[in-house]
Amino acid sequence: MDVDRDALIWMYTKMQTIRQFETRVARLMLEGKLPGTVHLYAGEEAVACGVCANLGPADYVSSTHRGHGHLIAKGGDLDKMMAELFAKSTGYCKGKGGSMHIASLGVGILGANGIVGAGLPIAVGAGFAAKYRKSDAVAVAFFGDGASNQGTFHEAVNLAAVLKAPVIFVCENNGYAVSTSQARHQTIVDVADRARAYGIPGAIVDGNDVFAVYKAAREAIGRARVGLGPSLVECKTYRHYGHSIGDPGRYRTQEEVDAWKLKDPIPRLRDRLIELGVMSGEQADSIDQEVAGAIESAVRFAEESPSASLEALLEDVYAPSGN
Amino acid sequence: MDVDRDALIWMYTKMQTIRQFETRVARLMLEGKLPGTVHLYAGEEAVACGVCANLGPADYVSSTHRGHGHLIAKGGDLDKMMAELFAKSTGYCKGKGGSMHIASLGVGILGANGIVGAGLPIAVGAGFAAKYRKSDAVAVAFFGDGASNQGTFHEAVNLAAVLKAPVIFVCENNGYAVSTSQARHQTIVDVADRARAYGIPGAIVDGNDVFAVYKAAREAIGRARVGLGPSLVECKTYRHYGHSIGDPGRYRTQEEVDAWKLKDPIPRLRDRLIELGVMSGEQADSIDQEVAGAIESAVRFAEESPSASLEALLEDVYAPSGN
Amino acid sequence: MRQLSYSKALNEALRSEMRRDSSVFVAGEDVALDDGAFRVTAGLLGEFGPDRAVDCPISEAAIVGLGVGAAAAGLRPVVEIMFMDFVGCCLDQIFNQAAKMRYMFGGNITVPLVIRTPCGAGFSIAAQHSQSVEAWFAHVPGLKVVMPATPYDAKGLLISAIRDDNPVVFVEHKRLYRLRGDVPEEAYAIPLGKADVKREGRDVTLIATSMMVHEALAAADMLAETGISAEVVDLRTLVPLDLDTIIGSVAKTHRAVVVHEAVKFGGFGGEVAASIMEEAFDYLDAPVKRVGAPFSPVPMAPVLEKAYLPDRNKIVAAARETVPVRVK
Amino acid sequence: MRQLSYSKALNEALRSEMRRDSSVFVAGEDVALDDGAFRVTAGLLGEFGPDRAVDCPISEAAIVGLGVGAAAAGLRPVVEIMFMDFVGCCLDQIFNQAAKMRYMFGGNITVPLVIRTPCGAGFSIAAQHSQSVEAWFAHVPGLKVVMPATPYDAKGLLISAIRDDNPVVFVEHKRLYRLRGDVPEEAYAIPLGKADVKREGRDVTLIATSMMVHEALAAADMLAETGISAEVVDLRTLVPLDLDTIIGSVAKTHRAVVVHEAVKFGGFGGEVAASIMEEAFDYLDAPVKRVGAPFSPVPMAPVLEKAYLPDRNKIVAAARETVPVRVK
Ligand SMILES: Cc1ncc(C[n+]2csc(CCOP(=O)(O)OP(=O)(O)O)c2C)c(N)n1
Ligand SMILES: Cc1ncc(C[n+]2csc(CCOP(=O)(O)OP(=O)(O)O)c2C)c(N)n1
Ligand SMILES: [Mg+2]
Ligand SMILES: [Mg+2]
Repeated sequence: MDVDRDALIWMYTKMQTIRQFETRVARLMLEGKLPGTVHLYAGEEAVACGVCANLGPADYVSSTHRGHGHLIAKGGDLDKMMAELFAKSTGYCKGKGGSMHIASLGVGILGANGIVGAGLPIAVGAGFAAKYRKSDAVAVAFFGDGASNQGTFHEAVNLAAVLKAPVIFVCENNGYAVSTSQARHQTIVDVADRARAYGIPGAIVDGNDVFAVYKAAREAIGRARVGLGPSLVECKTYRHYGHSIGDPGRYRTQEEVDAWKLKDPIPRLRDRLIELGVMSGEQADSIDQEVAGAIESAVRFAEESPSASLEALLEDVYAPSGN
Repeated sequence: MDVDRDALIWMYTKMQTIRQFETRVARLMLEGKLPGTVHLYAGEEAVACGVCANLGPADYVSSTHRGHGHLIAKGGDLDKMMAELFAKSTGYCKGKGGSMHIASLGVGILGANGIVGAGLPIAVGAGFAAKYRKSDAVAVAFFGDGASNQGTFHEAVNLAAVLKAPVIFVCENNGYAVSTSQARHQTIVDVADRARAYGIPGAIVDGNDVFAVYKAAREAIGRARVGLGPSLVECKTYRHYGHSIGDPGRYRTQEEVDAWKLKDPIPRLRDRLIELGVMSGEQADSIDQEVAGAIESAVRFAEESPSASLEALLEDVYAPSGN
Repeated sequence: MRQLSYSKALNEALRSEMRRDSSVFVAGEDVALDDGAFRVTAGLLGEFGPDRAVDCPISEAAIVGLGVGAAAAGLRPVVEIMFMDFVGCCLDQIFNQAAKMRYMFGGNITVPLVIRTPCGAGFSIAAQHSQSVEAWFAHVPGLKVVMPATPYDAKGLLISAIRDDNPVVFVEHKRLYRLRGDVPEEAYAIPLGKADVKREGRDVTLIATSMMVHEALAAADMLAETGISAEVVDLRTLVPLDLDTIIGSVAKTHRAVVVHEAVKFGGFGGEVAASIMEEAFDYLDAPVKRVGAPFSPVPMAPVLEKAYLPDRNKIVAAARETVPVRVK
Repeated sequence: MRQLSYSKALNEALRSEMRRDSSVFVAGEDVALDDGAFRVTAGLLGEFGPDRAVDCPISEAAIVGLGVGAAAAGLRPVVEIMFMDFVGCCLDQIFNQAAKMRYMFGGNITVPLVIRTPCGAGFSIAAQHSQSVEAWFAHVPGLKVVMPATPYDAKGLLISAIRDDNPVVFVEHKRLYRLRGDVPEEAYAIPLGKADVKREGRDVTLIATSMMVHEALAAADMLAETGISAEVVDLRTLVPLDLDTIIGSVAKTHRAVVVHEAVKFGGFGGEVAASIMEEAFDYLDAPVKRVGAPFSPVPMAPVLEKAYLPDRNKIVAAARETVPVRVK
C-alpha cells in the first residue's frame, strides 16, 4: 500500500504504546495502585491508530469510556494520562476526571466520555465548527457496537448528514456491550449497514488490520476534508480484557477469546512490517524497548507527582465570565 | 383486492368522519370556540384508516400530536373527543388533556402525544405486553417523517427488533416537520430505507391510497401476529392544513398544495368504490350525511356539556396506591 | 424610550451579537426559514445566511450536542429548544456534557453555549407544553440559569449570556413574548448574577422570577391599597444567585414570599426560602412563604389552568399571612 | 434475625414479587445474563427465563418506554437504569410520559412502573457515575420517589413500589449494596410515604436519606458524646413526603439539620427546610441547617471525593451550629 514508512513506524509505535500502557494499567489496577475503574483498549489498537494516522492536531476526536487508545493515538501525553489515572494533580484533569474523562483540546481530544453515545453529537458540533471556519479539519467520533443503539447515534449521524459536516463515525465493533453480545443487542451483523439510513457511505473493515483501517479511514477523512460530508466506518475487533477491571467476562467462551487473540493486531503488524522490509526484528524490539521506557517513565512521573490538590476541589466549575 | 365490502364501507365512513371532524374543528378554532391548539389530520385519512381496518379492540395504537385521525379510526368516541377539544368535563380526559393527549385504553389507544417520537417506545412496551401474555395482539406506532429523526425512533425500532415484539411502525411521511421539508431534515428519500438498519421489512406505499395502505399494513400486522416481529411501513401523504392552527404554511408552494389536493384520498376512494360497485353515489352521499350528523351531534354534546370541573384539578395525579 | 416586545428585544440581542462576533450562530428546529416558533430568531436567516441560522432535524440531543461540540471548538452557539418541556430529550448533553466538561477536564476546556428555551403555561396547550423546570438546571453545578422578566432585561441578559464563557440555560416565558417595554437601541450587557429590585417597599419582600415578577408587581399594587408596602425583587438569574440583594431586602422588611410559576414542591423556591432562613433567621418576623403551582401536571382546560397558575391573588394572600394585621 | 446485604434484600424483593405476580418482569442493560451491574437482578434469568428477565440494548429511553407501554398495557415492569447519572438519556419517558399519562388522560390509565437506579459517589468513578439527582424527580407530580437506607427498608419498600399502581423512581445507593442487616424471609411491604425514626433524641433532628442516614446515625453517636441528643429521621420516601413525622420531631427538638448526598444548592433539602419553616416556625429555636455536597461536579480523586462528600463530621458541625453550647 502507498503508506509511507514513517507512517507505518508511527502506527506500530503507537499500537505498542497503547498495548503496553493498557497492560501496565491493568497491573497497577490489580495492585490497587489506581482508584476507580478503567476500560482497557488492548486488542483494539489498530482502530485508533489506523484512523489517527490520518489526522493532524487541528482535527478533533471524541472518545468513549474505553478511551486510552484514542488519546494516545491522537497525541495525548503519557505522563499526563498516567498521572490522571493515579489521580494526581499533574494529570490531564488535575485528578478530577480520571480514566473516563481525559481531554486535551490542545491535541484535538474533546474528551473521553462516561455516557455511552454522548460523544457522537459533540463530534458533529466540532466538525460543524471546522466547516464553519472554512478549515479542512475533520472530527472523528469513536463509539462501540453497543453505542450504535443509542438515540444519540441516530440523531448525530442524521444531523451530520444534513449539515454535510466533516465527521467520521468510527464504530469499534468488539462484539459486546458489556455482557450483551451484538447478536443480542441488534439484529444486524454489520453496523455499517446503518449508513444507508442517512445516505452516507458505510465501510466494513477488519479492525485488527491497521492497514485496512488506515485505508478506509483515509478515504472517509478525505471525503470529509473536501466537503463531501460524513461517513461511517465499522471496524470489527475484540477486546482482550473484560469490559472493565473486575469483569470476569463469563459471557464469552474461552475459544472465542483464544481465536481472537490469534488475530492480535500487533504481532500481525510487526510480522507484516518485517516482511515488507519496513523494519527489522531488531528495530521492532528497540521500539518496544523505547515504549517500555516511556511507559515506565510515565508511571514514575505519576507516582512522584503530588496528589490531587484539595484547593482544586471547587475550581474549574465555571470559566471566568467571558469576553 | 380481496377486501370485504364491509371493510371498504368502514374505511370510507371513517375517512369521511375524520375529514368532517377536522374541517369542523378548524372552523371551531377560527371561531374561537376551542382553547389551545390543534394539529389537523385532513389529507392523511387513508393512513389511519387503512392501518386500523386491520386492527381489533385488543390491539394497541400509540399516536402523535396529529392524533384525531388515529383515534377515530381506532374506535374513539366522537362525542368524548369533541368534548375534550372543548375542554369539557365529559371529554376523554375531563378537559385536562386536550387535543394532544387523548387516550382511551378501552379501545387500545395509548394516547396522542405532545412529544415528537415519544410514542414509539411506548408502543414497543404495549407490543411486548401482548407477546408476554401470549395473545396475538399487536401495537401500531404512528409517527411522522420528522419524528423519524428522533433518537427514540432508532431505539424503539431496534429494541422491538431485538425482542421480536409485534409492533408496526407506521411513518406518515407528509414531507414536512413543521416548516422543515424532508429534504432539509434528512438526506434520504424513503424513511422505509431505515428498516434495514434493524433487519426488519420496510414498505413504501402511497399513503393517499387506502387500498395500498390497507394491504401493506395487513402484511406487516399479519407477520407481527404470528411472531415474526416488527415492520416499518412508510406512507407518503400530505397535510391539507398548516402544521397547527395559525400556521400559514409559507414554506410550501401553492402548486405543491394544489397538486396534492388532486390526490386527496377521499374522493379517490369514493370514485373507486363506486367504480367497483361497492357503493353507489347515493349511498356515499348518505354516508356523508350520516357522518355530518354524527359530527354535529358531537359538537352539540360538547357544547352542552359542563365545563371542566375545578374539582378535577388535583385529581388523577396518582392512582389509588395499588394492589 | 423606544418600546419593543420581549421577543423583539431577544431578537435584537441575537442580531447585535451575531453582527459583533462572527463565531455566534443560532441552531434549532424551525429557527431559520420559519423564524422560530415564537419568532425570536426572525430574520436571522436573511441577514446571516444558512450557515449561521441553522434549521435542524427534530433531534434535541443532537442539537444541544452540536452546540456543545461547536462551543468546545471555539464557536459561541445559541441553540433553541422549542419548548422547555422537551429538555427531557436532551438533558444528558446539558447536564453531563456541557455542564461538567470544564470541571471533569480540569479546566482545560471552555463551553460558551447558550440554550434558549421558553417555559410557562397560559395557552391551554397542556402538560407537555407548559412546564417550568428551571429548578433542575439550578441544581446542576456548571450551568448558569437566567430568567428575564422584561424586554429590557431580556436583551441585556441574553447579550451577557452569549458573551459568557459558560453554558447558560436561558429561560424565556411564552406569555412574555408579546410584552412591550423600554429597550435601548444600543447593545448593553446586564451582568448575570444580579437580582433587580423592581419595586421598593418596607413591609414584605416578594421574590419572583420571569412571568411572576409581573404578578408580584400587581400584587404589590393590591397590597399597597391595604396599606402594606411590598418590595419586589426580580431574581433574573437563579445561578449565580444574588443572595446579597435578597438578604438585604429581607433584613429591611423582615418578611418574604418567594414566587415562581413552577410546581411549588421541590421547586427553586425551597432553595431561596431555606437560604433566607439560614442567612437571615434573626431578621425574620414570619416564616418565608412560597407561592408556586400545585402538585399536578398542567391542565389544558382554561378554567383549570387559570386555577392552577400562581397569580397576584395568591401572592397577596401569602403576603398577608406574613404581615400582622394593621390597626389603622 | 437473618442478615442479608442490601443488594440481596432487593433481589429477594424482586424474586418474591415475580413469584407472586406473573405480570412482574425486569428489564434493563445487563440485568439478565450478567446478573445486573450491582447484582441486584442476580439469578432472575435462571428462575424466570428470558421473557421475564430481559436484557436490552443500550437505549435508556426505549427501556423506560418499554416499561411505560407495558405498564399501560397492564404488566408491572421493573426497569433498571444502570447508573442514576444516565437518566438524562430517558428523562422524557419518565417525566412527560410515565408521570403525566394518568393526569393528562383524565384518570383513564394506570402506570404501575418501577424505575430502579443507583445513585451516589464513593468509588472514584467521577462526575458522570456518581450523582444523586433525586430532587429532579421529587419536583415531578405523578412520580413517587423512594430512597431506602437499609436492607430491611430496601426489601419492604421495593415490594411496595412494585405493588403500587404509580410510576415509582426507586433510588438505591452504590455504597449501600454491601451493607448487611436484618431482613425477614417472608415478603413484607413498607408503606410509601412513611418516614422512619431511626434513632430517638431530644435536642436536634437530623433528617436524612439513603447513605446519609448512616452518616447521621454516626453523627448522632458523636453528638451524644458531647451531650447532645440527636433524633435521626430517615425520610425513606421523598414523594409522598411524610411531613407529619418531620414536624412532630422538630416540635420536640426545636432544631433540625437536613442531610443529603446530593448537591446542597437546589437540592431536596431546600424543600424540607422550607416546609419545616412554614409548618413549625414557632417551634424553631435555630434556623434549619442543610448539609449536602458543594456546588461542583463529583471529582474522581479519592482525596477530593472524600472532601466533597457530606459525612458525619459535617453533620456534627451543622448540628452544633443549631444547638446552644451547654454548660455542664
Ligand atoms: C448512557 C449509558 N448507558 C449505559 C452505560 C453503561 N455502560 C458503559 S460501557 C457500556 C457498554 C458499551 O458497549 P460498546 O458501545 O459496544 O463499547 P465497548 O465497551 O464494547 O467498547 C455500558 C452499557 C453508560 N456508561 N452510559
Ligand atoms: C420532542 C419534540 N420536539 C419538537 C416538538 C415540536 N413539534 C411538534 S410537531 C413537530 C413536527 C413533527 O413533524 P412530523 O413528525 O413529520 O409530524 P407532522 O407534524 O408532519 O405530522 C415539531 C417539531 C415536539 N412537540 N416535541
Ligand atoms: Mg462493544
Ligand atoms: Mg411530517
